[in-house]
Amino acid sequence: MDIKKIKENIVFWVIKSAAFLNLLALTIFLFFLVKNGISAISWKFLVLPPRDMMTKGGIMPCIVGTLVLSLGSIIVSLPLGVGAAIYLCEYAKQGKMLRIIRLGINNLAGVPSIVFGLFGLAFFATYLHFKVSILTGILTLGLLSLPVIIGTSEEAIRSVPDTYKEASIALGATKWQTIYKIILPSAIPGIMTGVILSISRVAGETAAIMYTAAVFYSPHLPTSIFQPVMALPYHIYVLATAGTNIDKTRPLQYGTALVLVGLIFLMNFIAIMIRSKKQAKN
Amino acid sequence: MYTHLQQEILELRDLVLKMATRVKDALGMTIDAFSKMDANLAQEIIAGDDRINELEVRIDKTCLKLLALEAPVAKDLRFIIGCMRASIDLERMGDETANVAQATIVLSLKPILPFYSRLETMGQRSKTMLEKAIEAFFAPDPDLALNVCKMDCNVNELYSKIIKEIIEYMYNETPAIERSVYCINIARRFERISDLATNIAESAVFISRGINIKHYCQFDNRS
Amino acid sequence: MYTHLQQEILELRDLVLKMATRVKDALGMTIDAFSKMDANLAQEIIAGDDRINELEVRIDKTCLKLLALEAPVAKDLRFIIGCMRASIDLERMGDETANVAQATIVLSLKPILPFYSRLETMGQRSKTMLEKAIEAFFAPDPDLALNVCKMDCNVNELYSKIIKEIIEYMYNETPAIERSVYCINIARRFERISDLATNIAESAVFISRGINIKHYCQFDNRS
Amino acid sequence: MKKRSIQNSISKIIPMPLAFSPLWPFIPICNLRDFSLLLNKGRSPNTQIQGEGSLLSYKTKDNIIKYLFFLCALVSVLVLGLIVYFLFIEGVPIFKVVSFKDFLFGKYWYPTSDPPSFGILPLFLGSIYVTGLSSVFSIPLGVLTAIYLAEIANPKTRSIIKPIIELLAALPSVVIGFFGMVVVAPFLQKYLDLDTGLNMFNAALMLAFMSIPTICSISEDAIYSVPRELKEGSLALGATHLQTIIRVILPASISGISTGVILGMSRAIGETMVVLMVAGGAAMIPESIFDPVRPMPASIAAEMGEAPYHSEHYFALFAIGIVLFFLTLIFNLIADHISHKYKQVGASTL
Amino acid sequence: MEHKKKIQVKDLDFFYGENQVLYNINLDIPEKKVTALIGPSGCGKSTFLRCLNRMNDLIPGIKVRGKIILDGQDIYDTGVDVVKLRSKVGMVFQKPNPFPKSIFENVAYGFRIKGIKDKDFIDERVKTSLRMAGLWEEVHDRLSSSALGLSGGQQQRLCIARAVAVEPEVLLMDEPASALDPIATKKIEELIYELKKEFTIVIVTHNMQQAARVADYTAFFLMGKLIEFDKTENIFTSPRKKETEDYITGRFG
Amino acid sequence: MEHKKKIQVKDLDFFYGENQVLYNINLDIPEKKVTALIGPSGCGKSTFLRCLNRMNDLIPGIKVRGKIILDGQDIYDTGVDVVKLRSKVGMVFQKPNPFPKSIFENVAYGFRIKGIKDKDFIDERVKTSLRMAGLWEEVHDRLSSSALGLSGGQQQRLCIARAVAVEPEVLLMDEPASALDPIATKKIEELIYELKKEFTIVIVTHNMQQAARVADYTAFFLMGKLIEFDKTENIFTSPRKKETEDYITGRFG
Ligand SMILES: Nc1ncnc2c1ncn2[C@@H]1O[C@H](COP(=O)(O)OP(=O)(O)OP(=O)(O)O)[C@@H](O)[C@H]1O
Ligand SMILES: Nc1ncnc2c1ncn2[C@@H]1O[C@H](COP(=O)(O)OP(=O)(O)OP(=O)(O)O)[C@@H](O)[C@H]1O
Ligand SMILES: [Mg+2]
Ligand SMILES: [Mg+2]
Ligand SMILES: O=P([O-])([O-])[O-]
Repeated sequence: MDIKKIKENIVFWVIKSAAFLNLLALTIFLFFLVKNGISAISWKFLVLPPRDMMTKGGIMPCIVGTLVLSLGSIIVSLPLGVGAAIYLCEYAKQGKMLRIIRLGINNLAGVPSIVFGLFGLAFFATYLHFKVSILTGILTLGLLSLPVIIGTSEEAIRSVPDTYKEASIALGATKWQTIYKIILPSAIPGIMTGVILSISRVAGETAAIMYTAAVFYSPHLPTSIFQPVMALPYHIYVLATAGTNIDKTRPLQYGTALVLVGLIFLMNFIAIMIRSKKQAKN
Repeated sequence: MYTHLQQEILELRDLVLKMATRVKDALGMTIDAFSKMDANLAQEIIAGDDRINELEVRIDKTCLKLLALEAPVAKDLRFIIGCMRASIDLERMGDETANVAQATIVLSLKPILPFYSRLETMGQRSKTMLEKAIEAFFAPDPDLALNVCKMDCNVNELYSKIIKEIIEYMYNETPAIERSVYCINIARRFERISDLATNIAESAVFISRGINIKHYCQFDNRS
Repeated sequence: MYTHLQQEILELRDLVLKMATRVKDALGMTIDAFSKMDANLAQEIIAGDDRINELEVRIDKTCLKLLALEAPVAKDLRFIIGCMRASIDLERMGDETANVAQATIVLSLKPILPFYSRLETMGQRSKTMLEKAIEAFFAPDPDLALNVCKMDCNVNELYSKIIKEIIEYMYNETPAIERSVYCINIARRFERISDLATNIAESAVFISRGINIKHYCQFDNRS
Repeated sequence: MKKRSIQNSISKIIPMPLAFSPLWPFIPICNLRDFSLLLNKGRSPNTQIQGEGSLLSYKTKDNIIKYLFFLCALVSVLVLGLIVYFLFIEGVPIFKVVSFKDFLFGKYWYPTSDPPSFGILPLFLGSIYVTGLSSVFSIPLGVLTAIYLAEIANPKTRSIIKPIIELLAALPSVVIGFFGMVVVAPFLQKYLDLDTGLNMFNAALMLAFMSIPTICSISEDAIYSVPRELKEGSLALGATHLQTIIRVILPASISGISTGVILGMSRAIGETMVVLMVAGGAAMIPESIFDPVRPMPASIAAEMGEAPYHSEHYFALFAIGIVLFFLTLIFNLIADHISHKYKQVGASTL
Repeated sequence: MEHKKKIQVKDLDFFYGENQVLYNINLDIPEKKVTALIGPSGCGKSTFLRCLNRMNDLIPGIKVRGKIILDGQDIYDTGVDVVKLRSKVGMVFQKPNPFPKSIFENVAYGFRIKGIKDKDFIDERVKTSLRMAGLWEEVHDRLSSSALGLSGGQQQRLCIARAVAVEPEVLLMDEPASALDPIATKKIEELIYELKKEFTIVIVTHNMQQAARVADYTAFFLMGKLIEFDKTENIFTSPRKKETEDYITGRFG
Repeated sequence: MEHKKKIQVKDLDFFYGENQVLYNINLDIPEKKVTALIGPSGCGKSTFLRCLNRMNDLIPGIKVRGKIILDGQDIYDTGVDVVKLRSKVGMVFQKPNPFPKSIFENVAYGFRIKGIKDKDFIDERVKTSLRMAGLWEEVHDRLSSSALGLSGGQQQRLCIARAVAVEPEVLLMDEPASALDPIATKKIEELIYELKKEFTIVIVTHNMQQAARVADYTAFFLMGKLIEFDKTENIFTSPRKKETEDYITGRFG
């Protein structure tokens, strides 16, 4: 009997230390990031463009670029994603077509972002002659985030109980009235969560924009969507690996990383709030 | 909460009350008819028995329906069963009044005999018992009901005395033999009516306390 | 599927069967005691009535329990209600046999009267009716039950005749008046027993067909 | 249908995102308010169930709407097809230069030397090794943490840690790569006495750090969604908590856990920035876990900038993309298969 | 049948794909009475109920043969407007399913989808419907709070109010109380008792005692066939068919 | 009480955090009889039941006062081995919850966790337990197929077999048939009727008729208090307390 108990204690101790290890890693990570990054961040850092071969100045164009790219990608992916989710949940009938679509979505979700980058480069930039530009970046990132949007929207729509649907239909509503008046309103918090999560994923995405939208350095903001932009993640990569004076720009690197991480954490935090509010309601 | 079962039980109660009132009235009229030797009234009573029978059938049906459809328990169940029993007893009482009325018609053709007034008293007693039993049933009042049970002994005593008296009378007045036999029958009817009233009182105890005092005439035999 | 409700209904049935058998036996013994003017046997019958009463109480209790706990419907419900009614009737029959036995004890002290054999025949008739009624009840056989109801008329006729005969006899044999009155009572008892047997037959019809033939004596009055 | 309200009502009828959508020209026909008014005009309600010829029956409209949504759903398949198509268009020409077998099993990747050599075996193995090594860290840690969160931690702890783990999943890989480069690499170099801290081991650590959240949160969902009834059923039979976890809860959630593991690995294998920044970038078959490697995504990312348009090098990089694509495809198919075959079990619902 | 027939079902066969689940059902549903459908699980009660307002149409691959005549018109005629039919034949489901909207909006939903805008009218009707469902007293001071905050029993009564609001003539209920506790169930039963003054009600129930308590007529289904249809009283005191007797006395299966 | 007391509950108070849900419960549970707990939703029936095998221990922040004496020993004594207690006091839940294993393994689970290896012994006991649960006939030819393939009623009987296999002395059942259809329910009820020959059974049920049918004794709870405890027969024919009467006749609430 006691042996059972001891065994149980040992195993639980191991499990707990595994969890602890995770937290420890995260703590170390954040510790270094914040410790080294916080000093670089200032008002000027946020609102000025880089200067002197990017060794001085701020990261304003990068922030703007990242925001433009991620918001733009959502405009592409949201209608398509929600539409697809509605089709999958409400209209699709069991069969070959559905299987194919599902397979498509699932595998699209697994395509590495670098492959999306290659695709964007070959299709949008080259084949459609969009060049390396915001438009190319938005479309590439939009497609990249499409599966996420479809997935979360589908989940949100599915979590609307079937009985709502039946009730609405039984009251004499048409199918579209039911979707529009009952299903979508209930699903919106879920969809919003998905949207924010996908923005945050897109904002940190580097490989997909390297050869499609991001530019090494541009002192000015782009004036049309056919121009390339700077972006935070790419900026970090550039400063850390390809800059002229890697060690000298280290504080800038930390600062940029911290801004990016802060931005992403903020969005995730909002998403989590929305979700927990929704859960509390149920 | 006020349920439709309660509603239906109230309706059942009304039915039983109606039947009880009819029987009570019939008994009153019977005693009247007997005391006044009123053959017409007696005829009326006999005719009225059908309506009592009809009520019995209705009550039976209602009870069966309630038992089948509502799965009553506790007070409701006891009340329904009590009603079933009471309706049987009341129906029987109706029959007995009709019997007395029948005898009255025969007797009304001849002069009255000396013990008629005693018989009437007995009728009155049984009527009182019936009234009290009905009161106890609908209250429901177990103590009153127990009183009714105890009154039965009085009536039984009275009955024995009357019978003895009538038999003695028969020895002396041979021509009145047939009428005397009728009178014995009437006495017997009244005695039965008080027995049946006792039954109703027993049902009243059953309804209010859930105990069966048949054959015991006291409360405490709960197992 | 065989449910425990069925089990308990079988047990109830056994109880009623036992009671019916007791009553039947008591009636047989009563007729015996009467024909042989056997006071001892009569005494035994009176003593045995308690056990019948006790069975009635048990049956009542069982029925109440089944109604309260099992919410029976259809056949089961009808059977339980039928048993409740039958037990009341059987108990009453038990009382009637005890009454006859009581009268027998009184009569056994004096010589027999000429119409005793007629009375015995009447007793036999009512016994046959009871037997058939019980058979119909447990089969349940509605046709047989209807037969029993019809037999009641015969017994009633016989009863009227015997009463007339006894009264005539009384006019002539004044000393036998008291005994004659007892005999009238006995005839009355047997008549009642056949009435009660009819009731049991009616319950049999109720159990098997779910219809109430009280006051009609035919099947088709279903609303 | 009157013209006036069309523009106005779009925004009322159509959810905001759809109103912005490129599809909006199709949408006015679904203006249902006008439609239902038409349908009911001049009729007392509920007297007849017979439909009458309205301008456009709601059935037609429902059909059109359905069609639109179907097109949305088809986009994913279409894009996947396009991806394959363009990868092949741009990647296949390399096989005019080098045979498929040499490409896949060639041990030397010198795309810029003369003559160039396009053997991706070092890159391929680099990917496999680094992913394998990272799994050694990430699977036990991820799954154990999931067990901790779902079963052992008290609800309050769980409600704090679970979101943190999810936040971790959102960390951009470039930042992780940056961390590996500037913090972990010097540390390793110093304490393990290596030539460079940028090596396979470091990359594996960082990849593990990246994929643990994926593994953990999917596994945790699976474990947590094992019905309470099953757990209580086991405890009520006199099982200890550990026995319950091992014998009931893990078997019941194994499919979710495996899905999480595979998706985590798939994420690691396709990950670019981390390996690009910390793996060291040497295109050789590694001999020890402290050797630098150059996994496939890193090669693509690093060299695409230098490869002239439609050069052999350019084609070769796309060909690596093809390999990478199919590699992850296989992983995804496996995950898909598992999660379908072993559906989550629950208490029976009737 | 002594009462006016609201719905006449004639020779109804029903198939899910190749699988026939209703066989030649003939049944007249009386007006302003409660008709209960009972029978063992899977005997086709729900399917039958859902034929009455064509909710089955949502399921692909079904086939219907025979006639269901509502007020003289076959609801399976071509040209019948299903949407209109459903607002004439309302439905209440097993689990309470109020929309995640306010109490008021739940009841008003039927008017919203009809495009009715008249606020006074809607206010009035919402109030009447809540009254009818015996919910007005409990909710009149929080009409604009979420319907999900109500208890299960209240939610179910809200669903009844919602169905009643559009003034259907027939109300179909598929085990409306099976997800509720006994006290809430009792309330629903009492409510059904009240509602039959206004509506023709058809109710599926697993609970035989419930059928006994609320229904005027009872139909017993077995394996897709209608075995017996009679007054509830007769079914429960003296059914004509042995199958019915066995089922209601628990000897079945 | 005429029967031997298996469990004596003395002055039991129970708290979820600050929230008291059981007040001073005193109750003697008779051996080898079925005791039913009835009462309106939220009155603490389940909580009480779960006190009897300390399943409540799993919930953080609970507080228990008073004694529960099983065979002479207070189960809340320090030093009582909860794991052992639970194998002595088995439990069956509301929803059938077979493990996602084979039918055989489900029943054998209790032995596996005890570390019993003897194959013949296990085979034998599994068979007996399935027999006891009235399931042997239906499943003996597919013992190794998944338990999830069984129907709801069969699953619940499997759960009973599983609980019975480890030879507990007391069986706790929390609404064991509320998720089942009437026929499966009937079977479970008949099974309980059989099982009381061997076990002391305590059953929570929402369905008063069920309590009436299966239980020998019935306890009526109201707002955390034990109102009345008596033979079922007495409770349902002539309860002593007005609250009980009101509740069982449906006048409550
Ligand atoms: N959507 C469906 N597709 C195919 N078959 C179905 C479908 N719905 C029900 N069935 C089958 O039709 C038959 C009747 O089902 P139905 O739901 O009408 O039964 P029920 O009497 O309502 O049962 P329950 O009491 O369990 O609700 C069952 O055999 C069922 O398996
Ligand atoms: N885990 C818990 N934490 C806090 N309070 C609880 C918990 N479980 C139950 N309660 C509260 O304790 C009270 C009694 O609950 P319990 O589940 O015992 O009632 P019940 O009689 O079984 O009701 P039901 O019939 O609905 O199952 C309720 O008021 C409930 O809200
Ligand atoms: Mg008569
Ligand atoms: Mg007497
Ligand atoms: O006819 P009796 O009531 O006296 O038997």
